[in-house]
Amino acid sequence: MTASPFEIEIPRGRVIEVQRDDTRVRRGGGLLRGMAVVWKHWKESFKLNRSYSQIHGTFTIEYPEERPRIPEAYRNMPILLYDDETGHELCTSCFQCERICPPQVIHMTQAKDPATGKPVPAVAEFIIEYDACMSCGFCAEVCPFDAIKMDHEFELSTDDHTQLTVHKEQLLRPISYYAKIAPTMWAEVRESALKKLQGNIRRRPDVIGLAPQLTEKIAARRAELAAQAAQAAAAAPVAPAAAPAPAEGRKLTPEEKAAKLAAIRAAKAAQAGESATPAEAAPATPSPTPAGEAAPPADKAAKLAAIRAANAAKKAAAGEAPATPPAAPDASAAETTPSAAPPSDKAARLAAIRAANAAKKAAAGEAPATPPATPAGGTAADAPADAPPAAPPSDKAARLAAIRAANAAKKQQSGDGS
Amino acid sequence: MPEMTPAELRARLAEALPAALVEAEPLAITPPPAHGPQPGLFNPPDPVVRPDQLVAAALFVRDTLGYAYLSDIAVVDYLHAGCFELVYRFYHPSGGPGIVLRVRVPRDEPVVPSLTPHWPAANFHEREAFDLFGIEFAGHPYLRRIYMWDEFEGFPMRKDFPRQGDKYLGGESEG
Amino acid sequence: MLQTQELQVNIGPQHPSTHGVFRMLVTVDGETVVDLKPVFGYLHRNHEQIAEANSYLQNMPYTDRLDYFNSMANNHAYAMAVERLAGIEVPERAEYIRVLMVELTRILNHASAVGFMINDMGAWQTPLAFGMREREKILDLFEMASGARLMCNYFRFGGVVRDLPPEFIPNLRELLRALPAYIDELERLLRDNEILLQRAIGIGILPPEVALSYGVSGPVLRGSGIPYDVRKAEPYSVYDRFDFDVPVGKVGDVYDRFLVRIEEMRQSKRIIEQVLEQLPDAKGGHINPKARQNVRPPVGDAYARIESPKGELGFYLVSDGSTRPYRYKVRAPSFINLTPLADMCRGYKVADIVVILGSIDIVMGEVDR
Amino acid sequence: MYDMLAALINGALGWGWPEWALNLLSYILIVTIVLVVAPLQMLFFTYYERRVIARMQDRVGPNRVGPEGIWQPIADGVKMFTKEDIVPQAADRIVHFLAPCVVVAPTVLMFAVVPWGPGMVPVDLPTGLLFFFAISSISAVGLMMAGWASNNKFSLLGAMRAVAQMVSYEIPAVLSLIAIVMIVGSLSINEIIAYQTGLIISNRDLPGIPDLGLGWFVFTPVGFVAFIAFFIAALAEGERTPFDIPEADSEIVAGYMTEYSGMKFGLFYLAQYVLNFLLCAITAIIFFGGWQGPGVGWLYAQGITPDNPNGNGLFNVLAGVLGVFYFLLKTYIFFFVMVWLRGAFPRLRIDQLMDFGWKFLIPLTLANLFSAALWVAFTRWGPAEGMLITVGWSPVLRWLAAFVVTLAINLGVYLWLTRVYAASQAERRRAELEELSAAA
Repeated sequence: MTASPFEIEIPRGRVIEVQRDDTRVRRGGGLLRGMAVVWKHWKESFKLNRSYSQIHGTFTIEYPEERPRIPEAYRNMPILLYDDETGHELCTSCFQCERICPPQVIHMTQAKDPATGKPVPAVAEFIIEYDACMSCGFCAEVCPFDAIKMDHEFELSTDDHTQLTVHKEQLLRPISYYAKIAPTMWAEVRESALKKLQGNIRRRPDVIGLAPQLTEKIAARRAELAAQAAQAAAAAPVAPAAAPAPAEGRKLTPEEKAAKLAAIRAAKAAQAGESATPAEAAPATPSPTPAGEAAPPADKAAKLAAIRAANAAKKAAAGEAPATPPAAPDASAAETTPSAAPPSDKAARLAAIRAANAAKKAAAGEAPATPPATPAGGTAADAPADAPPAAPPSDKAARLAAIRAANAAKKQQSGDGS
Repeated sequence: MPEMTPAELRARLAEALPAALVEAEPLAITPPPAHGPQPGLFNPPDPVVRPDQLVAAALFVRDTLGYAYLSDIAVVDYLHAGCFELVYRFYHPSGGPGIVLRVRVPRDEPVVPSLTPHWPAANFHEREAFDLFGIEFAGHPYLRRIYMWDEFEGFPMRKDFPRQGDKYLGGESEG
Repeated sequence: MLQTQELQVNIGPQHPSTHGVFRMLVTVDGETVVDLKPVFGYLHRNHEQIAEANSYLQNMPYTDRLDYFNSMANNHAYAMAVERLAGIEVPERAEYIRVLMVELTRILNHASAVGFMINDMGAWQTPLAFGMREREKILDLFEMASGARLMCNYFRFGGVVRDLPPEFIPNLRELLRALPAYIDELERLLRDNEILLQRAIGIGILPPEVALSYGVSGPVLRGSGIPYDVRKAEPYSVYDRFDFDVPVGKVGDVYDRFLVRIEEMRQSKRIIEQVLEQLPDAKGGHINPKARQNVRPPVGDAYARIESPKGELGFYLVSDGSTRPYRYKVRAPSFINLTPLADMCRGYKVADIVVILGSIDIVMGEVDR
Repeated sequence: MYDMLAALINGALGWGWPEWALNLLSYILIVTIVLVVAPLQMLFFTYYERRVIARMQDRVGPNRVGPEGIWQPIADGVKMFTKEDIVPQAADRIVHFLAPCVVVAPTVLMFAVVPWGPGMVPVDLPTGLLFFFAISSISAVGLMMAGWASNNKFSLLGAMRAVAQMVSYEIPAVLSLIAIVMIVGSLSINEIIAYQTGLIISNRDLPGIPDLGLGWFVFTPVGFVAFIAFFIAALAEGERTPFDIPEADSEIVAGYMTEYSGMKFGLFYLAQYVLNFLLCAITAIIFFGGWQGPGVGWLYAQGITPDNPNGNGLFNVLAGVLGVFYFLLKTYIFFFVMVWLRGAFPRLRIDQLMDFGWKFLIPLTLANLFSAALWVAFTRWGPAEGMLITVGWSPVLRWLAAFVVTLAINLGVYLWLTRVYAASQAERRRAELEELSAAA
């Protein structure tokens, strides 16, 4: 055979020629050696072989009875997560996964707040075409809210093709399920996911954004809470444990105890219906369930709003850490976006302007059924606590509140200017 | 490990085959956007050879420079610039980075001399180019479609090929 | 003289041993092959057109489906091409993890390629079953790391999607203990097997200069005696830090290619051991944090090639500054390795065609794109 | 078998049966036994093969249908019955229908001469062996009919190859058996089995050997070479790997069976496995003493035998059971070897197969004939037949001389032949390359 026409020197290695030795006369030795190998395999195959270092022994897995071990990173089809404490879905329909999905199989529509028609950080309709999805895992990677994760369930065969266009109801899984199948991956993202969830929950009115299967349960729970609160209001102030969360019998963390207290007090205040004294309306509980009052009449909500505004301004002045924002109970009518983080200077100026024209409007005596829309809660940016124009309570009190809000904002602005 | 930069290659080609090289002006790949930043022009350093001198240049590369391994013929359809660019990539059997020859042919009559008689390797590359881009290779022994069935009309990879379905895919109603 | 009439025989597209939907129109004179015309296109889905409609990151899962035996190798080539285009550099540990994964696919690919070829010769799946067992172990490792056995989608621009899970390295060390035993056993079973020698020696001969002019690459080229390996000829990634040999055949027949593939499995094992020694610790980071995944490279073009188990796999990308590649071309080794098939089969028996095709080791996903 | 059955029937029912009724009844009994045993063996063999080959490949094999997959063959059978039986339109309907019958009938017919136990042979033909091989070549005609009737280019090509293979491997098979027949001196299978008594060395050669039923032919050099040659030829005859050219040919997918489906395909399948069983059985009979084994001869001597009419019947039954056990054990071991080969070897090309058959096996068996003749000359011939060298030698010395001479000859021929054969193969390959490069 002609010598290799190119003299090639290989860095860090040699060119080795495979020994063919095909000139040696073979007399059946190779055949017997091959049979010896197969015999050894036959003899050994009566033992099971599950280890990687063994090359003999039966390695088949009797599938239905004996399941292969699924590693944690395994990804099959995407699923949506909802928090089983609060029943809220993590997904805020930010459309990132729909944009990145290579075969474009994810289709979703953003939820609208029924009353105001404004988009809400929750998803109304979420469809994944499981038959075209190739489980590439991009949606799970790009989701900023860790709302969509890859499942480990692979027995998805069905004879009805329409089942493969999976709607939100079948996609939702509790966080506990995902924490069970992918513990370390969930542990990494747990804090940020839940924090973002809390942020989003506050922006979701009433039952929007609840996991559908939980909606009736939570609505029933709330009705029950309202009934209890109303019935117990006349009794001792400390209402029975109106545990905000549907999870009964859970040891209450201090934060929740305060929340329960506030809920009771707010219920009592609303129920008593006294004039809008700047009573200390404790900040609503962080949990989303409104403080027990049924749909309040317009003026009561307005009074509440005024109280809250004053308090928010006070809070802003105190520069309290944003960890537990004073989320006003999402009274169905007034939509307020209380300030969470200390307003940056720009936000403070905005607050001052708004307070001024709120006072103007209040002076004009116009009964704004719906206060001017505050900046849509869509972006998670925290709008400064604007003083919602009070309904026409005595205009003096409203002007008072507005002015106080304005100078509080200015003090705040000078405070953190340094 | 022989090493040859595009400039060096351009120089060797210039003095060996003066007529072969073409002074190629940089290409604007996509029409300039209405507003926003203007994307730069595409100006590859590799020598651009005139189509009819391609075979001579290729043989020069193989025999004198020793780059006998034709690895790839890529065709790029510059719709806006109105030309096809064929990128021939050669490697030296004893290693080292490869060298690139480029040929630009106008889009309306894309005829390039075929390398298959000298390099059987070019056979499938050129048939694929013909099938997907419609480039005629003069002198190719068996120039027919390689992927599509022979009666298929149109060249799928051209930029002006209708993406939303054509007469086979239920696009327009006729055909 | 006895006048014989030539017969047109169709082998494929549905055929037990054409490794996918591939048809060969063979004109046969009695027993010997007179002419052979390969027919492709049964699996053509215009992969390159899809790629031009996707963004750079969205193409990554599609490259898994090119050569569905070595999805990690395809990812590696594509990731390198985009990194070269957009100027993203890759941290040390990511480079080592990439080399580790590609070498594992090489072992997996050669184990099943040898199995399929012997299976075409008629050995009733026994060598294939042994090869598949090793392949299953490697696929389990891929599943631990990337999340999927076959469609790994594990590489990102600037590194890999996730670092190696804690149980990966121990399992890999255990597998490395089984590999030499498997390779030696495969050699004992097949190397001197008289029947295999008769079916393989002197069949499908490809002389070196013909191989070079046909532009074949990988084990087919090295089987013909030319020691050209992209990992040695143009070292990319961190291959210049490992020493391994390049096995080369003498005659260039089916037997040589078979022996070259078995030897390459040993070399890959050597590389993996060296990777495990030099693997930087997790602090080095498995991905370049600054690399944004929705890449918008500047105008220009880039070509990156790797030594995939089937040969030289190259990606040519032209960017027009947008997030979508303007032109995306794949230089598929299986597609080009089929060029000399007609010459290799001419004059041999019909039963040899399938063996020669098995020795070239093609995958239709890559051939038809 | 006939006389035993006749005595049994007479004894059981006690009336004076007329001769013809006895005859008819016993033969009906024999035929039903054979017709039940053949398919049963086939069903067991398909299951046995799939389990063994699975074990060789580190898997488990069918274990779902019934405990450990025992009913799997039944399931296959039912599938074969229920599958639609398609007959190609252009096929010659009658021949297409008859072909499976012509293939299956002779295969089952071969059971007639196979002795299962001492005295238990359906028909004790004096020329049993000749009958066995004559009948087996009829099925080749059936293959040809199947190939031709399917009117399909591939099945015709496949049929021709299958017939060529079976015919060309009949010769080494028969030649290797002639060597044994020369030593035994008779074509009757019972006679061959009876010859193989004694321990390692048959007591027919050396009278002094205690009769333990282990004097098999395979321990003699002549017998050993004949066994290897016959087993390889049997592989080709039964289309087993490495000679399963027609069954899984690369370009003729299923050879002559291409156009068959449903129960006709099932019949070909049945014929193939029954033929394999019979070939393993005949190998066991001729080279490993069939039902011979320690204890069978002694038990049979006590029972009712032609030369000891008033023996106790129970011993007959015992001897029969032990004989059948030994016989089936040996046959299953041989089928295990067949499956073992199937798991370990690739397939030979059709021309290599022919080459191997004609240029290696036949010369080997011819040389074996020569050494068989020498064996007989040394052990049995006296001065009358012209053997003057061994005059006055004791039988042990004569046996030893025979053993040494035949061993030398066989070993020498084997080594020489492999070298010549390898040289001829290399020469052939070189010529092919030359003609190839000339053509290119």
